[in-house]
Amino acid sequence: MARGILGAARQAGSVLVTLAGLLALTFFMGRMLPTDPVLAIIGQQADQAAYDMVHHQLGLDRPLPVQFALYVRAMLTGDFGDALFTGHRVAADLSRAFPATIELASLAILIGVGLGVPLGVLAAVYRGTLFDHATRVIGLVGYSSPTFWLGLMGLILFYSTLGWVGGPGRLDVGFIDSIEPHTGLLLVDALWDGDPDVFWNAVSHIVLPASILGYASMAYISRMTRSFMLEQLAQEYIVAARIKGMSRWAVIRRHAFRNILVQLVTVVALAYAFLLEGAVLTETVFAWPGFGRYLTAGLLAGDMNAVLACVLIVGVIFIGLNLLTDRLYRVLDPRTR
Amino acid sequence: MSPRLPLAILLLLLQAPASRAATPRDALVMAWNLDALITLDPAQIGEVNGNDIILGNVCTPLVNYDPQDISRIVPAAAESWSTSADGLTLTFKLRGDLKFPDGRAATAGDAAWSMQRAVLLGYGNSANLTQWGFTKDRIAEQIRATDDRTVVVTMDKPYPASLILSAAFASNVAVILDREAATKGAKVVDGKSDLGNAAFKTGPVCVGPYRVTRWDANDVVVLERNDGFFGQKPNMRRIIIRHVPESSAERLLLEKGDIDVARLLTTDDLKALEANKDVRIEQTVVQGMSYIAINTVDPILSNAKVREAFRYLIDYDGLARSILPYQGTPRASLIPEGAFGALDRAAGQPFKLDLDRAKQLLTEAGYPNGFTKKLILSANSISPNIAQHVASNAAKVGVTLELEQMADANLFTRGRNREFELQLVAWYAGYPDADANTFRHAVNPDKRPEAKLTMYPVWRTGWQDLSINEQAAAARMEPDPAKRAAMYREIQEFMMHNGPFVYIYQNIRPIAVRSAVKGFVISPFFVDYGSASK
Amino acid sequence: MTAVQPAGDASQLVVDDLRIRFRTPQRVIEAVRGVSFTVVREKVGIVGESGSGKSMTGRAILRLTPPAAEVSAKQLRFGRTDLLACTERDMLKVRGRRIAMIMQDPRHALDPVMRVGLQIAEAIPAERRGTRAENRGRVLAMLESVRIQDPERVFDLYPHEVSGGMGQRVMIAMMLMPEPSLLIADEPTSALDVTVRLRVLAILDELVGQRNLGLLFISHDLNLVATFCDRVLIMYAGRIVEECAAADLARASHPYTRGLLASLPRPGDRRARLPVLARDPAWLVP
Amino acid sequence: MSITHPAPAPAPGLQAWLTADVTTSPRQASLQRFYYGWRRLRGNPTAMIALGALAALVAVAALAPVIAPGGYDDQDLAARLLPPSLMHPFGTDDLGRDILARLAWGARITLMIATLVAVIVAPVGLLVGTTAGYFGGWVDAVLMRINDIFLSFPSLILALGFVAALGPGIRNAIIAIALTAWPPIARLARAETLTVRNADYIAAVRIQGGSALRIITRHIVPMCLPSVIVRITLNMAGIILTAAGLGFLGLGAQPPMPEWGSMLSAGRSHLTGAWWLSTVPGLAILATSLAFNLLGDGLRDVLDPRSE
Repeated sequence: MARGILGAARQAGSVLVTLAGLLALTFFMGRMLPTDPVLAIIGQQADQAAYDMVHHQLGLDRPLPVQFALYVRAMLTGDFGDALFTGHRVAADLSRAFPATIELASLAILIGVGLGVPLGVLAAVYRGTLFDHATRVIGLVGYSSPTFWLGLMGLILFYSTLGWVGGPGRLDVGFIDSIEPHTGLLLVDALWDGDPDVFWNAVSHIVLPASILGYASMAYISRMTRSFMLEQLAQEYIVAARIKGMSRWAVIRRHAFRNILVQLVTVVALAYAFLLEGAVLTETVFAWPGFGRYLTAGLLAGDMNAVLACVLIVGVIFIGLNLLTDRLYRVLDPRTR
Repeated sequence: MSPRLPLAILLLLLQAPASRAATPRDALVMAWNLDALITLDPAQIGEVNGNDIILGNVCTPLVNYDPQDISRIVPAAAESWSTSADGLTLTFKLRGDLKFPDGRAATAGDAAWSMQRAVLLGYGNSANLTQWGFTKDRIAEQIRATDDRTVVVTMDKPYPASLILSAAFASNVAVILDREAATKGAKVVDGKSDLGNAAFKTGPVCVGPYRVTRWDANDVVVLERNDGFFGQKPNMRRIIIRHVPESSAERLLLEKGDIDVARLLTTDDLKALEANKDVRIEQTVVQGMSYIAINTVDPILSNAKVREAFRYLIDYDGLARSILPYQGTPRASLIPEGAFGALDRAAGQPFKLDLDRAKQLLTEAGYPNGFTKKLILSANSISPNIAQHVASNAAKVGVTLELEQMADANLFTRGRNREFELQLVAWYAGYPDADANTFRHAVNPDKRPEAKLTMYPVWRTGWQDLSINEQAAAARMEPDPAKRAAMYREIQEFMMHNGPFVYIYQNIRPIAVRSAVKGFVISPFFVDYGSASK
Repeated sequence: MTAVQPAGDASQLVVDDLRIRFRTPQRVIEAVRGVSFTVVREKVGIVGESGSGKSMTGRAILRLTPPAAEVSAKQLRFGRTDLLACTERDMLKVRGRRIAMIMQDPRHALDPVMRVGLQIAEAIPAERRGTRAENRGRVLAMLESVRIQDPERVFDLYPHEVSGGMGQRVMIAMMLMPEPSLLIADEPTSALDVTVRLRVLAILDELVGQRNLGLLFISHDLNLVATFCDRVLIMYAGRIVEECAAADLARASHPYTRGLLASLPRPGDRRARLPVLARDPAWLVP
Repeated sequence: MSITHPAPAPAPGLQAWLTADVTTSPRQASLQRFYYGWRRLRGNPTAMIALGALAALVAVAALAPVIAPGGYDDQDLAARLLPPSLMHPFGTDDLGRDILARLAWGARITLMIATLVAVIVAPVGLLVGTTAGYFGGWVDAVLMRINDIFLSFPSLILALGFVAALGPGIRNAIIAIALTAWPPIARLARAETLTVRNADYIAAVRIQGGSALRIITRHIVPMCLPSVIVRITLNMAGIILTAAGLGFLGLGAQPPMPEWGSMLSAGRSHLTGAWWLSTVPGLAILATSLAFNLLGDGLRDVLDPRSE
């Protein structure tokens, strides 16, 4: 899978083709949607005249390929158009929704890596021991549990019952409008403005969804780390290093780990991409005003402008991640230089 | 930022987390599902959220319903009105102290223009005017300002004043928008001005107690108080409406005191909240009917006996006890309770679960072994439960109902395009008068598909009865209230057994409020945010 | 802990009745069944076909057999140190500093993502480590001593950038860095192509001589061992079937050895076909 | 503990035949591989537990009519939201239906989705993958580019899109999930094909004038099959979760069908009041996908060269 998705976009060229294809796919799929965006605008009491007017304004009366061409042209000029289902400019919506998701996903990936990698390494080193089985099961549970369900349970336990964390949403309403959106990442903005109350409040809200998402990716990362590590530990150079007189852990740290880093980068990048998927459901549960929920809502409302913009962004993220991993590859593995 | 950052972090580490205190004292915090909200332009609003936020809170209409008795019309932006002897001219006298948020005076010119604008834009609720004979090409003469405080309305028929006042001039189309701001922000789409629609979508400039200062899609709407407002000064400086699409989540927030008002709660969450002394629950019977629309173009469903059978498949009492509490009251008539001319509760709901009767009707209709039909419905609120309930009863008489839930947008599309066999939907009457639903649910001017009278739910079902059309037209013009009421009674009786709609319940709007919030005025057509205080 | 033994040469390796066993769910595999020999500052060769357990023996001495292996012996001693009794920590003092091992294939035995110079430097025992520059100097010196021209350049190469021969020399340098007194060479040349073999062997021979090290030379190549070592142990199926001085190899008595010798092609004499080794199950019984 | 003891003598009969060091027929050889694999799998407790759990699931699904004679839509408005009791071990839902009953019938749906998706995906993936791998060149380029388009998007979102377009319902959900599940299989098949396409025996067949179709179907596909099967087992959990996710968003199985995801989502509105509504199906989903994952993990270890 890792190789699959990342291999997908080795060179920016093929990635762009992929992206174009993705857009086309989404566009025509979207036009198949049994939902009529016009109604969203005019309301269901409107008469046919009003309907036809808007239908024309949206250019929906033109042939599909033309619509697509027009859309792409507009997009290249940086114009995503209006999101019919929110009444806002798509760009405006995304500039809010996207940071929300990035913040969530980034924190989640931090948790995932911070726990996943060490656990994976230990599991490999103590292969077959109780510890190994324990981590494997813990990981697999995270791998196997529906994030949306974990979210609900988490809310009940930690918010409603114990009151340890903040509720749904990114902030308590009391704090709405209380800080400048410099970056859209609340935690960063709070630091920027040096406002501890907002910061801690944001933390209390993000910690639960982030942990739940992080758990899932931790599961994935630890599993991959384990098998990479096993592969390396079976290598001759490990023995050689031991013969030199290095201690076991020194060898793991200096040699085995250095060697899995390369593959690990790929896995982490991939895990990050998957977080976007997890976000769709988690954001619904936590009323998180993010990208996943935006995309879902747009999809259900048949709002192509919104959906296509999201697709484009996901695509761009993939390109970004791929190019990034390629770079890191070069840095980390001399053989690829 | 960089030099301050370490310092900031240090600061943060020293500081203890701020306790999640209760909501701000001078703000009313409301949680609601804002998914449907797509515009705040009063001329465009076609759904509940926008209507609730704008009407009376951001934009004060010329006249208003009396919160205590919605059949009475009281002055609002207009301090008085008069009807000419021939009943063709209606004259509004506006207040002298109408101000826009920035303090500039609002005139009758703005008012007239706002109403013309609604008609010219032609969005759904322009019907509030067009159905009374106001048209795009003549609107300029039909509604005009004669001086800064007088709006003169000329009608083509002498409609009963009470009727047209509540139907047209207490609604979102009869508000006072800032013409100047609109024309400044106007966008020109293929040579045609949008009359500021694009600009007002995210917040109209309007005469009213509050103004919209922020609307983040699917996140939050924030209203700020207009201190120049003519009416009594609202207690709350800010109104914060947060998008929380989960009943359970809203309940948690309410119980924790993170919000003051919860607007989206399920029956069972509300039931649970009854026990909570920090919370009170306000139930308002609104003018919305939930029903199964039957597409009579379908050969089987065109049979009145078949449609009648469906009415006996609904366990009105059972629902009333289990699923409907806080959400609705059983009602089988097309006119909601509380509207002028509505049947009383008993007469309005004569049916009860009777499988044998249903079976018999089906047999008479020639379908002793039943049939299979698809019922489409919204995935939201209690629709799925209602649908499953009906389906399980139908199964008992051999009728298989395949359910398909979908997003509302999708559901409406299918309806307008007649792409359904059975459809579970709701319809909100524009004004508390039998006339409202009669003209959408009974009167079908032209049932041909190509007529595309898509705004008539009855057209969507392909059902038509010319005599009903005449009766309705006559009732509309009938000056004598008693006679009028009688005519509507007939119509209701007839529709109840022959119409294409199986009405199930009249909607209740349940609002859970923290006890700390006092004097919150909630009426079927108007939730007065400003009336709340802490 | 380190078991104390009666005095003897501090670099004398004593292997007595060494046995290595693998348990799989299916059966118990006996890789080495009672091997005994000693090495003292001399070049001892172990010859045997693949799977005869010779490499395992080498690794057992360093206590680096795979976890699945069960190692046991009447005695496994290096100088005063009872290797079997050693804890992992004790072994850190033995590995490298006293016993090192040159592995078969430099391409696998060197960390692919680390500059070879640094890998050699890593082998410098902690107490002898100096500044970066000093360590680098030591490594460069060592590289020179294994006959590498411009060590400066090689220092900064990655394993995939060095040829097999040079790789093996790097390996030798790496293993000599901690200055062991016994060197185990496990098929040190079989991965190299013929042209470079001799050079590497020459270097190895010279260094062992200079530093007066003990060498345990593990190989499948009877000729090579015969020419290179003082003493030869012939291993078959986990057992030493014959032991003799390299010089006397021609007079070896054991049929297996004879077989091996017989199957060596000799320049000059022609024959129709090489005789196939006849194996006798009786050999397995001591 | 250093005394030699002889290897345990292999038991006679089948055991012996299965463990014989020297195999006499390819069939025996492959059976042996399978047998040893099985023995190793048996050595993995978690995998065995998982296998048991799945067996139990199948049993429950098969016995649904016995467990719940009333079917899954046996409403009783008078008995809504009853907490777990002897009468209703898992309580009742908001239409008074026994949750255990719905769970049991729901097991059928879950299994059906999983198997159907697998049945659709395997051939498609194999066909595309092997074709691309065998022909290479522009065929490969085109097919893999399409593959990428599908791969370069989170599968749930993609499935969401397809279902939204095709309309909700279990049939469309299955199609949508299948549409998002074939690309990884295709990639795998392609990779496998590349390794064998230049093998001598393939060349031999080609020389004998075997058609491409014949070569692919008779010689390449069989090579890829085992790994594909394992891969699909590994994907089962993912498939089940995606299905549940769709159900959760109301796009999967339609009411009154007791699909676990939709049960869970229906229970959402009673979370605080009637926890069992969403907790029970949630646990069921968790248990099932966990079982598949543990089994898949075990299988991977068995087939993993590193595992000895």
